[in-house]
Amino acid sequence: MLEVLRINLCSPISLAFVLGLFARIIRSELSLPRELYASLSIYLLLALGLKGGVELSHASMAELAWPAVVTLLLGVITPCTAYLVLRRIGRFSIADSAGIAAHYGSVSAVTFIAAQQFVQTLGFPAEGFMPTLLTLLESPGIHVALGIGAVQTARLASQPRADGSPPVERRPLKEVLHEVLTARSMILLVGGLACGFVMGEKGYEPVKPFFEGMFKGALTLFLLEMGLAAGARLGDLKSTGLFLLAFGMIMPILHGSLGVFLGHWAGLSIGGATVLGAMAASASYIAAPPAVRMTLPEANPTLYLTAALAITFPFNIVLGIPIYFQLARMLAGGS
Amino acid sequence: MLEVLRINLCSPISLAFVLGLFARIIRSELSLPRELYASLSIYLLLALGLKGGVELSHASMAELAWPAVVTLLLGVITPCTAYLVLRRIGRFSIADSAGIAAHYGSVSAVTFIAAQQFVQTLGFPAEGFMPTLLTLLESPGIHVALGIGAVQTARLASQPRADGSPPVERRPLKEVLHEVLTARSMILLVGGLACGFVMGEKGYEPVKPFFEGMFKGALTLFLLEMGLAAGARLGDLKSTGLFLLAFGMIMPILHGSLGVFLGHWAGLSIGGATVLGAMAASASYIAAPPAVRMTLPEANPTLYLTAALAITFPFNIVLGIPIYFQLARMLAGGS
Amino acid sequence: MLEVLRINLCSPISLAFVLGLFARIIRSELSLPRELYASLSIYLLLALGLKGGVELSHASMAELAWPAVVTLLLGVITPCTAYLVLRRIGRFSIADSAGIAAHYGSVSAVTFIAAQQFVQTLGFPAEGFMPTLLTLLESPGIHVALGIGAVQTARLASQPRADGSPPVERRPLKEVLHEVLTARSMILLVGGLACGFVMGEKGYEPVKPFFEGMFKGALTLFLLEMGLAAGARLGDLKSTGLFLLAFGMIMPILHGSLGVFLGHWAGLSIGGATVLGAMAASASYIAAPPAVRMTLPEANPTLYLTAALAITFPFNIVLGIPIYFQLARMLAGGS
Amino acid sequence: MHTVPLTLLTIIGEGLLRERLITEIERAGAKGYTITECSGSGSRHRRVGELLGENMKLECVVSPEVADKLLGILSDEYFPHFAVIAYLSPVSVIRGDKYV
Amino acid sequence: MHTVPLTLLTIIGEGLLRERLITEIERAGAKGYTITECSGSGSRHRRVGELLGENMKLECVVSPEVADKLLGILSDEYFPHFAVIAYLSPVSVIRGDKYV
Amino acid sequence: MHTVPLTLLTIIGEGLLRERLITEIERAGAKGYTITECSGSGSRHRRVGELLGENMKLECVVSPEVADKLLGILSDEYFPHFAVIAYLSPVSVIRGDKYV
Ligand SMILES: Nc1ncnc2c1ncn2[C@@H]1O[C@H](COP(=O)(O)O)[C@@H](O)[C@H]1O
Ligand SMILES: Nc1ncnc2c1ncn2[C@@H]1O[C@H](COP(=O)(O)O)[C@@H](O)[C@H]1O
Ligand SMILES: Nc1ncnc2c1ncn2[C@@H]1O[C@H](COP(=O)(O)O)[C@@H](O)[C@H]1O
Ligand code: NA
Ligand code: NA
Ligand code: NA
Repeated sequence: MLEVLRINLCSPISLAFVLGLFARIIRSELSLPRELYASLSIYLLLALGLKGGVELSHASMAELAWPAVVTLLLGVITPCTAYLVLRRIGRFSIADSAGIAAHYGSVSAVTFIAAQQFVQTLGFPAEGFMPTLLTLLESPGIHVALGIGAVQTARLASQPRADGSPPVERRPLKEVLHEVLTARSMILLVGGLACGFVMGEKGYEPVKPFFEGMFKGALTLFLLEMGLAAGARLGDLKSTGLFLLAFGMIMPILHGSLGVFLGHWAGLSIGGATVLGAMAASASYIAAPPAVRMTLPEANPTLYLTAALAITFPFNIVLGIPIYFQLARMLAGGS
Repeated sequence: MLEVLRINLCSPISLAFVLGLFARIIRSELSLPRELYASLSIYLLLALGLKGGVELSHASMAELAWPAVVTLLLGVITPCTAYLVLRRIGRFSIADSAGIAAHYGSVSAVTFIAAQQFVQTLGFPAEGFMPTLLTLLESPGIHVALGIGAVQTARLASQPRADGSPPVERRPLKEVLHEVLTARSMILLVGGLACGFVMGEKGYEPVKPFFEGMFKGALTLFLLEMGLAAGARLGDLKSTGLFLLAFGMIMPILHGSLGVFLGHWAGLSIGGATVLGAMAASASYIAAPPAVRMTLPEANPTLYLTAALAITFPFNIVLGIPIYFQLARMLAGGS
Repeated sequence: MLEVLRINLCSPISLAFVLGLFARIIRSELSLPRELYASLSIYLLLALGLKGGVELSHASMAELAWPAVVTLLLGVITPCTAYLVLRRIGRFSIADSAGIAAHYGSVSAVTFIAAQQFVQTLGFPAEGFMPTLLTLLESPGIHVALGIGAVQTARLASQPRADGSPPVERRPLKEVLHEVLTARSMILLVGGLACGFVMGEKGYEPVKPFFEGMFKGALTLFLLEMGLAAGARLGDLKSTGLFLLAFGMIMPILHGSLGVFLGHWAGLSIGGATVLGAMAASASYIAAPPAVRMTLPEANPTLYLTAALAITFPFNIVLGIPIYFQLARMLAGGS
Repeated sequence: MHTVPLTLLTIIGEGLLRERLITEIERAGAKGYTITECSGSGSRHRRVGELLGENMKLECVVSPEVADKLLGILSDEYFPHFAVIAYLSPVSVIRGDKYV
Repeated sequence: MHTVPLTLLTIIGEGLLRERLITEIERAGAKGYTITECSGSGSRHRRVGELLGENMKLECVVSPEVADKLLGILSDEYFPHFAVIAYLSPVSVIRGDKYV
Repeated sequence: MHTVPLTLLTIIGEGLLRERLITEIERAGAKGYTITECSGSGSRHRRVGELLGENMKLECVVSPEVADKLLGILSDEYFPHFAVIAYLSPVSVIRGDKYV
């Protein structure tokens, strides 16, 4: 375990994240241009999709079936457990509980990628169809949690305005669904999958140096920015309290273990189960925040952003992924 | 032919374009940062120029002479045919006819690159000096068309202002010429050609992984943006009418065939004739629009942008290039 | 020497710089997006640091000791010589002299990289720990010069405001020190060094295609932008006068020779001594300008920016580096 | 030149509200608008963070009535939950009918 | 502080007009200007599209006379063909001689 | 809507001054501010060049007293050495207590 941890800590990905954190802590003016951040994320998602699509063209539907089922299951369970823990134990408001739960029900693409790179480095590559599972897990959790929030507050009915004109309604879930399904990350991932599937190994060849050769380097640069963003939120940890800190580290372990178990049970390899665990454990900070902000404006953004970005994300990158890997290896009867 | 079409449709380039189109049609919020678009276009043009320059250093002037002559000829003929068709058959106003003709007289660098990649994939690489022809074809067509527009409207004389101060004159053609010749795309292409020529194979070596290895991947990303841009104009197709739709697909076939014939006659290989055809068939959407907007402000931008970007560009990428290739192969006595 | 010069002039780096200059001279609208510039500089500095760090993990502290000492020495000497020459011979004001001297006391990372690439191309690679020296030379010169300026003007005491509230004080040197030490370039370089050191050859492997394979190409693009920036300042040469023009070319030769001598004396290889010379000869245009602007607002930015960017930078790239190389070769007993 | 007095309504707030605010102002009768990206700080700091876009400034030239109506809507539905401010300033335009 | 009343002229329109509008305002007597990138929508949609840069906002502090002259020029030569709007607002500056 | 008259202070100048100007306005009593990137040209051209960021526009809605105090500070400490201009314009806000 220690050796695995050391390897993980000395990877360019972890180091770049730590460098970003460190730069914010010493209050350096370093920042990546917003457009570089956006460009890198477009590149990473598209590359992920393409590669996944090419590999998907080798996979049989039978292999994919059970993993897909357990993934969807995770998308329903994890927002509920998160909501219950936050509301009952943490005593957060309905809106805040639902808002945070939406983040933990969804998935962080960068955590996914980091897990994939991690198991590959150790010689346990995950199944080629994992990006397909990623797309399956992205949106259900958000909707389950927002649904809980909406039902609980039962404030969906909105009064007409003073001047008689109808109000711009509280965002109907349908609209939110459209938004999440057509979101940048979805289009790039699912679109990339489809394109990769159609072009196949042969068509992929000429663009491979760009989409595969550069991948890890680009990811390193991206993690630097993630470190900067997480570092900027460190200060908020004080105001968000100890409970959220604990929640942001214990919840991932629970969700991650569940993911590894279900993945193992569904027939995934050690690498695959690890990655599924990391997905379940991760909290979205790209897709979930705007959906929550628009649908549950009463939820406090500081809470969910700090939890997802400054606690759970680094926890998974540094400690979580090696833990899920050990678990997957134990289940598979390894050391 | 069908096989050629299939290969073309399953290339990363076409698929990325279709993905972009699709994203706009389902109203996804996906968009590439403007700066990424600009950066990619700078990269592609410079890479194109450098590579062309390196290869030009192997070419003899004799080989280049006739192709250059027919290219300039195309630059004079195509804006005239386009203008006549638009004005006489399409009954467009003088300004609109000249404006659109300027676009079809010039050339689309991305169509050029796509054609080059296409013939290379099929094993019929075009001549190394093709980028030189690209630079020759870029500007004459714009000036011929704007000249026609200026002469026809004969409004070049401008009245003094009410307060007696001289008006900021209608842009003199000279100024437009300076602008087109010093435009970003010109500098990068011609400058790249010159640099590549001077540095030669040896100097090019260390930067080859960047400028050549990444080329097709970067092009794929670029085509995604082109798809998004074209998709945003699809809605305008209704207002621009059926004539323009037909014009945007038939004109390229005519100009493209002419280009292939002249190219073949001038001694170009199958690949070279195909690429020259694609150049003649293509319509500019980078260099021409600002020149037309400033010199012929009465021309309606919706017309020329929709024709160039939403009709002719995808037509060439998907159908046109394979057609020109078949034609070139037939002329050369192939299947 | 002529051959060395020819090789240097025909390198992609020099040619891209000249292309940028040329584009500005013919008043082309070409410009790189500000974000591309920023992204490239982040990439280059981080890549430089990482590579240096990986190589540093092979170096012994003993090797590093003397070169580090002479580097720090250069950081103290060069701003003083520059100040004296400017104030005594050039008759510049105290603020202007100190401001310009701060630039010549610091170092230009791009000149450093260009020198490194140059000696490598010629088969005389510099020591792996050179980036460490770069970080050592970056800030002392700025502080020495600003210190001279502060002491000389002795205006550090500031009067209270009319309304009694304390004034926002003249920036204390401590604050400037923090700023320079936590500046983007410092964090990326030093942070990259540390990360590279920790990850070692093994961890570096997967990101090497990105950080090393793309390096020279990215540098070429960057030099294009530097050419554009320098070109934009050419017009200012008239107003800054002949003295500054001479200063911007003679000072580098003096500082460069000193750097080569000290480097040779400290045991550096031909390549290493050349690079150290280029560092001493170069003038900062990234770290120094904001520090000077905020601490010595009376100094005229046109003077120091034009000298550093439009005179010394191109001088070093085109002529200086080959000169320092010849000198280093002579000292080492070569031809 | 003959100018007409109108009102410039400036709304500054979280970039996320972009589409929603455009819908609001168009429904209220604005004939056009201009949007600029910006950043800033105010008395509340509830917003969706740095990875997700900063503030935007939405400006529209409208009649005083439309401006007043919009201020009401903003005050009722946006100020309580979102990071938004708004203010009016007097402007003079030519061809005032373009804006009302 | 002693302030001087002047006029702020704001011109919003297609980014392509940048150079031309700068020439216009300088010829009319403006001593400086500030340009911001923006996007927007109005009553006409004639412009050179998304690949080519969006709107820009040009602001200049000028004397009322210069502002009036510029409104006239814009109204005669730009409004007919280009996507442009312009408006004036009252501002107070210190050291007013910098602007006239 | 019931609105309160306040003052909008606009400061345009070298981007480098960002942090310093924010400190100034907060110390003078401004409760918020908005910053936009911009470019421009004026009567002096002393600035740190194109590689280092352009101008910024800092806007804050404040009471007339705070605006006046800030104009004084700008005039004494910034105008002599830096490329900066500033002007005031009248605005109306709702819930005026947010700004004072
Ligand atoms: N007094 C002010 N002057 C100018 N802009 C302000 C002011 N207060 C708030 N803002 C802007 O409005 C946004 C939202 O304000 P708030 O809701 O107070 O956080 C801030 O991020 C600023 O961009
Ligand atoms: N009422 C308005 N308020 C603010 N900006 C406007 C308004 N109308 C038009 N604009 C801006 O002016 C540009 C050109 O307007 P138009 O010529 O009407 O298309 C638009 O793209 C907007 O940025
Ligand atoms: N008359 C003006 N109108 C609008 N902006 C101005 C004006 N004069 C100067 N500026 C802006 O203020 C900055 C600094 O002005 P200056 O100190 O005169 O160079 C310029 O870069 C412009 O952005
Ligand atoms: Na999750
Ligand atoms: Na053409
Ligand atoms: Na130096």
